[in-house]
Amino acid sequence: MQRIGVFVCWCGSNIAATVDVDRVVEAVKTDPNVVHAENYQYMCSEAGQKLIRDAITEHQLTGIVVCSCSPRMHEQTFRKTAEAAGLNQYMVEIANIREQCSWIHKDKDEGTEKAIILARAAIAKVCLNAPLQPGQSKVVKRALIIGGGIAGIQSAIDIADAGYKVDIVERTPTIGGKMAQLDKTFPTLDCASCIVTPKMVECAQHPNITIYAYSEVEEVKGFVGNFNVKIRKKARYVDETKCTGCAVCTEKCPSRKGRNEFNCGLDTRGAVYIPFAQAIPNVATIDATNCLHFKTGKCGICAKNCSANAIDFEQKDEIFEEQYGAIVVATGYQISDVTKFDEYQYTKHPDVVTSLELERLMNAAGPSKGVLVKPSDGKHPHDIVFIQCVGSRDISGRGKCYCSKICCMYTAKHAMLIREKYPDVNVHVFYIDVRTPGKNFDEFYRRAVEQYNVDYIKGMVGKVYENEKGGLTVQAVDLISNERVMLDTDMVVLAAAIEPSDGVKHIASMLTASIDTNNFLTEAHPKLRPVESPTAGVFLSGVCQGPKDIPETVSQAGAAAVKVVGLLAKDYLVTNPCTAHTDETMCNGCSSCERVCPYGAISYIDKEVMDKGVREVRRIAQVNGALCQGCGACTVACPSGAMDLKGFSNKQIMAEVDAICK
Amino acid sequence: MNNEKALAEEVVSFSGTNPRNCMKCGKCSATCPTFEEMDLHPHEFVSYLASGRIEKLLQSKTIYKCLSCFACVERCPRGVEPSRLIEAVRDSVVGQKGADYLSPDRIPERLDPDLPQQAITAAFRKYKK
Amino acid sequence: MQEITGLMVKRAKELLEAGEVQRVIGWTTGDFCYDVTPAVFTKAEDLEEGKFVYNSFCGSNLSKYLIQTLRNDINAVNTAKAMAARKGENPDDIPGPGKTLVFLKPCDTYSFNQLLTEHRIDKSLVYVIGVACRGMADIEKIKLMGASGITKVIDAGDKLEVKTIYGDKSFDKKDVLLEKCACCKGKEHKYADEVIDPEPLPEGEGKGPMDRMAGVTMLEEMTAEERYAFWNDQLSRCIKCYACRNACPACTCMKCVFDNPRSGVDSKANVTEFEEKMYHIIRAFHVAGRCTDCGECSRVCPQGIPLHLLNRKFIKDINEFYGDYQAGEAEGQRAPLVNFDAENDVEPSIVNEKGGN
Amino acid sequence: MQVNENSKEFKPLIVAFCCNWCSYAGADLAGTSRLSYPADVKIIRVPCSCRVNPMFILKAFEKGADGVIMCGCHPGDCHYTTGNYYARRRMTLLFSMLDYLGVDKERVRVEWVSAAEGQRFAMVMNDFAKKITELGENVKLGDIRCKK
Amino acid sequence: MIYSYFPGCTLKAKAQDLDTYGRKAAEALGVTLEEIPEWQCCGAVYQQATDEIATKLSSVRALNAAKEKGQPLVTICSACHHVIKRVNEDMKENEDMILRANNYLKFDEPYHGETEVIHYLEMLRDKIGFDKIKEAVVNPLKGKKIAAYYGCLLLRPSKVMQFDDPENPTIIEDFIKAIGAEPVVYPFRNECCGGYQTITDKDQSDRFANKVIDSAKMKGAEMIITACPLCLYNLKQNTRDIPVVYFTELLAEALGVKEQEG
Repeated sequence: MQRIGVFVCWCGSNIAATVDVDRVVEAVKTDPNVVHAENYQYMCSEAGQKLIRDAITEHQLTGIVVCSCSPRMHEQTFRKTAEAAGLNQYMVEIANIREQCSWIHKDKDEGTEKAIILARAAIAKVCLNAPLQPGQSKVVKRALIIGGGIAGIQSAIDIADAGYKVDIVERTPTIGGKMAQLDKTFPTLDCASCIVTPKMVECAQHPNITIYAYSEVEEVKGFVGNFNVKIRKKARYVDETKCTGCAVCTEKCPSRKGRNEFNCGLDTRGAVYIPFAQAIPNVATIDATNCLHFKTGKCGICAKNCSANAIDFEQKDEIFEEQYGAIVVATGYQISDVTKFDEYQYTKHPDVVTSLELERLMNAAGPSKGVLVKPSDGKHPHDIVFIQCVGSRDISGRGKCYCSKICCMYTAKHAMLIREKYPDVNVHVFYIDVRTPGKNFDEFYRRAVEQYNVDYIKGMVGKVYENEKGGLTVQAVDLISNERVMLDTDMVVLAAAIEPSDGVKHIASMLTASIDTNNFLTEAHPKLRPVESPTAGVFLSGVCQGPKDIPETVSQAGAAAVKVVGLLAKDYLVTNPCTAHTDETMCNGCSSCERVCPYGAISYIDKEVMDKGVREVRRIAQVNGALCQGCGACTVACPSGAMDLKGFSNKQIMAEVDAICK
Repeated sequence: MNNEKALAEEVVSFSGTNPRNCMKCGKCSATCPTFEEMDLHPHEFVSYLASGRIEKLLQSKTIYKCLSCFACVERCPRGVEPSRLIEAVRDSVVGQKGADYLSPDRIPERLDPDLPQQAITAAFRKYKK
Repeated sequence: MQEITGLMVKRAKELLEAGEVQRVIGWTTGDFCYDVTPAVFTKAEDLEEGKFVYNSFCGSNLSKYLIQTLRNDINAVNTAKAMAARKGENPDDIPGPGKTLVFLKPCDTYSFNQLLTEHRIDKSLVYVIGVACRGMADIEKIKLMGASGITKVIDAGDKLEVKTIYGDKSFDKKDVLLEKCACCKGKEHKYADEVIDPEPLPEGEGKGPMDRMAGVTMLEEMTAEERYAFWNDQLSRCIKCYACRNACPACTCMKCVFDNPRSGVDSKANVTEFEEKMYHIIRAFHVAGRCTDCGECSRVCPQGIPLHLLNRKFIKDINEFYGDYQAGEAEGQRAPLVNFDAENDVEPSIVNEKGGN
Repeated sequence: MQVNENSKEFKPLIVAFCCNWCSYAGADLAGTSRLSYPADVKIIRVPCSCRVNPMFILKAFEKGADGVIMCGCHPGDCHYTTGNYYARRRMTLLFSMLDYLGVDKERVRVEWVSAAEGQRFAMVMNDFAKKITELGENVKLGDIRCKK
Repeated sequence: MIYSYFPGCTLKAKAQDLDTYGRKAAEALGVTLEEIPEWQCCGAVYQQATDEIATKLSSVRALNAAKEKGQPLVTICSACHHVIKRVNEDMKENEDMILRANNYLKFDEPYHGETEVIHYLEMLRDKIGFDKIKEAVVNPLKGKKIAAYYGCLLLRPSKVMQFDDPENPTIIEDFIKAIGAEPVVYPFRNECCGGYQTITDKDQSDRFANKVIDSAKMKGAEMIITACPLCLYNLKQNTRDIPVVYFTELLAEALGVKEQEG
């Protein structure tokens, strides 16, 4: 006979507004096995938890049901509460009466009735719960960082400094990411390269950090503390160990048609190239699609000119495996596709550029050596128009529903830098809202307006078109004066929305980490666990989780690193005791369960079994608790029902079905 | 609820679109080819109707100036479709007043031998119920 | 038939006398000549004709019978060893169970393979003699066709000569075949240490005359209401005697869920209409992908419920959805329900799309 | 396009088995986003769609459920890599068998709902509840004698 | 290939060229256009109000006629295409409209938007293929710089029309290339010509038309082609030095069937 306590949470008015919590308590109070029931405003608060602890002691409860928010939110909290009161933590069940009841129903009667049924299902289940003891699994003391931008770099350095091995896997030929492409950073206007390249060097030189650039994660298996990852090192056709980064080959290469990704395609590069002078690793890469050798079988000029003998046309992709205890996703962002907004003529006119392209145009290491010129004719512009929110805050289907967060600030930065360097250039910014929360951010934006006379006009631009003079005309409305604005300009800069990198979906699915509708990785809790993925052992760093600027990215990277270090510092992890187990008297040894187990957790032994007074040797399935993840595939494959799952047993689930269908 | 608000809500409801999705970026007006011909502009139509005001819109000559070119519909980042709202206001005016904007006896003087039929049909459809 | 029976007895005697096998599993008759049941013979003299039979009523599948026989033998040896140890004797002096000879018809060998795959039989303890079969007769059909008071049935090639107390009758064998024989999968043994077949058929011949899916297709073409009525009518006759389960070579669980009070589905008698269905759905589902279509379930059902129509539905679906699959075709196959094809598997909604009525 | 007058009063009983990682999270997201669906839907959390034994579904019907829906991660996205592939086969065969027995095949359904698809979850549940309401009370599968 | 064909009132009167050449060219390309019997006006303007149904019924009739024949419905006039396509979309999705229209029209079998509505240009692109047209051309219009004028109705709203990228369409340019000429891309090709104001405010529509023409000329166009009778009229009214013609006329010319007896 169980002694069950039921605790109904109001969650302030979140639950109590739609569910009559008193009625729930009254209804379940007299149910069989229930010896105590009460409600409270916030069960998850310390006071609420104390209520539970006290009740456990006072009523000698053998199990508790908390009717509250989703178990994905607070199951852990209440398990700890139970543990503190001396109750096995697995004698706790949650009835989800918030997300799956009060928040989706309006009618109070209906909500209350459903809450009672959900509570009863949880009671039925908890009556069949058994105390479980978690096991242990070893932690591999090595972390994997996917993505070598500033987020990945910072996480790597912080983890490495704490004394753990870290591998960075970066898919482009160099680490550095978007930050290496930037000219200056807001709001301090310090040079981006000057702060990111030393960090890149630090990564390269750190004894605990290994950089796998031009590499991609191929496959992820395993679980927290013990991930088994396959990494593909793509063929560079250059021997990294020999290349000195002298760049002679890049100058001699006769093919000049490669799109220079680092300069956003504003100029071209050779088929053999080093993305930029400070690249890490500072080695050349051959882009086979443009290389004459790969196209025609001839050429080979790079090889002839390489004094280090590093060119290797025969190189092949290489796949290797490594074990990790934790994985940090730092895959960053990319500029969203602005070609869908061709009312701004991006695909038609070279002088319509994105902000990142402008960044390269203004960068001293960029295609124009830092001199601001029009891409069409290389001439000095006199008027520049910035258009904000291109593709952001857009629910029409063409863009992204979210605010990209960084555009207001970088546009103010661009406007200010241009006005400072070229006072003759008129700068106009068309905005919907100027959003500048952040330390010294609004002051920065105001400086652009007040000190640098940047012309901020409220109103989205309707259309940009080429005019008779070969320049561009911007058609808009000044919403403050309610007048038509027709501005002739030389350049138009689009503040394009940012979006998670291509490929992140694939990575998320390999990691079984969840992503939202915009492909941003989901955090385990939006407020309390913002740098963790709901998948144990996977952490989030930088824009892959949501738009953020450099300081925020660096903070999050550090936070993710701390979480990783916290994990790696443990020698063993407590494993989920909700694993499969077999009833020896019923097992037929038929191997069905073994075939469906994705973890290879089931093996067979010949064992002497006492059944109905007969002693006989049988082939019996055995579950390795450390490997079993508790999916339950085996339980259904088993025809005799010998295989069952702790915490989600056949009887428990059927009891829930019964309670719901009563 | 006062009459104006009730009428505004009615007009919004048969327009088939929701002006409250508007984030006030003004792109509808920015993109409108007839902006200069209008006394009240597309973004004002959206804004007025979103706040339950319609009197001024009923008097506006904008309802006869809108070309139904759907540029605002296409480019609105919020899917508001301002042209639907303008048309809905026009429908309610044309319906109420017995449509005096275009009268058939004024047609012949404007008739050009090459004018396609659709222009005449369309004009009547739009301005005279 | 007489000829082959003689060959079988001769070979069994040889093996028994040579000590190659310790026992023989075959068939014997009961009170009536058509009342044939599996039997174990341990002495050569017991194999005298009359006791050991192989006639047109040997439909039962001995592979299932084999499991329990093997278990009993092993347990007996273990018990003897334990006794010896208790008496202070050397348990290793107790001889092992030795081999068991089993006669398997071609269709029985599918079940045998399936049991090997599922580790239910230790191959090293069995000697399999495959015996030729030209189809087994259904006594119920013979009785339905007017024969009562049967005293003797004589195999005569394609005919069955039936002697009754009211006179003699003759039947075409093909008219009185068991359902499973009418749609026989073929005359080839899928597993055998040796085969006894005095008059082998040419390769590929001997398959049953009927399309085994005809019954399923006919039901599929009915409206849902008609199907519902059909099955209600059929399954309401079920007395839950479990004969179907007990005869089924795929139902070899140590403890069946229907006998297990902890499974949540056990019961002795059908209390509700739905329990009848539930039992049969679960029974068929548990053997889905493992059922070799040996037809034992229907053969043994005292109420004559066409249970094979449930199993064949699963077989047909599996073949259609996941490609042709024959359980027991070979040892070590991966059954369809413990397998998947990530790219090509159909979605469950196909059931709605298929446009059944 | 006739609306069944009786169906308005009929409140179906719907059991939804949701996998912990995708669909249950999707249900939570529907809740967080305040996307409503009928209270007739009651969710049972299972670790993975492959934990759903056909017996559970039959049991639910026996006890009087009018509809049973199983939700899991989209094929290819299973938290346990392959669970939903097995579930897919099991459910396909089970549903086909129910249809074969002449039972309303619309009473059972499988939907793949990811953790991000709160909206889809609500949509699916609304749609399913609507369908079950249209079908009315489950007579063929339910235990008639146990019904109140 | 046999398609149902909805010409519309203007093509039977002031825009006969659009129709005649379209038919000739189709024939030359092996396509049979079967005019829907007893078709009625498409409605001329698509009424956006959700409670509006009367003006949409004639389109539903045409759509149902094509459905009964089991053929896609081809249109040429931009206005007809716009109206019919949008009504068809309503008949797929708008429950209220589906119910009311079917209740009123009482077809043998209710209409649920089954008919595929395609514009003549889409037929060229998707059903025949521009490559095939290129092969069929006997009279390539070599070196001719032609500006495509799309106007509004074919492109917008793109979610419904699904005709081409509304801001950067290419279908007519591809068509121009297929008949051997050189397309001129200019900024105002998808801006409104002001057509609907022709009757009520001629000054305004003239101003708009001139913007389009100037923009095309700026980019070196020698000719403007369009699919819309109203656009054609409006542009023609405002230009003397640059020809404005229907695209079907050029197609017929390129296929060598322009002068053929219809």
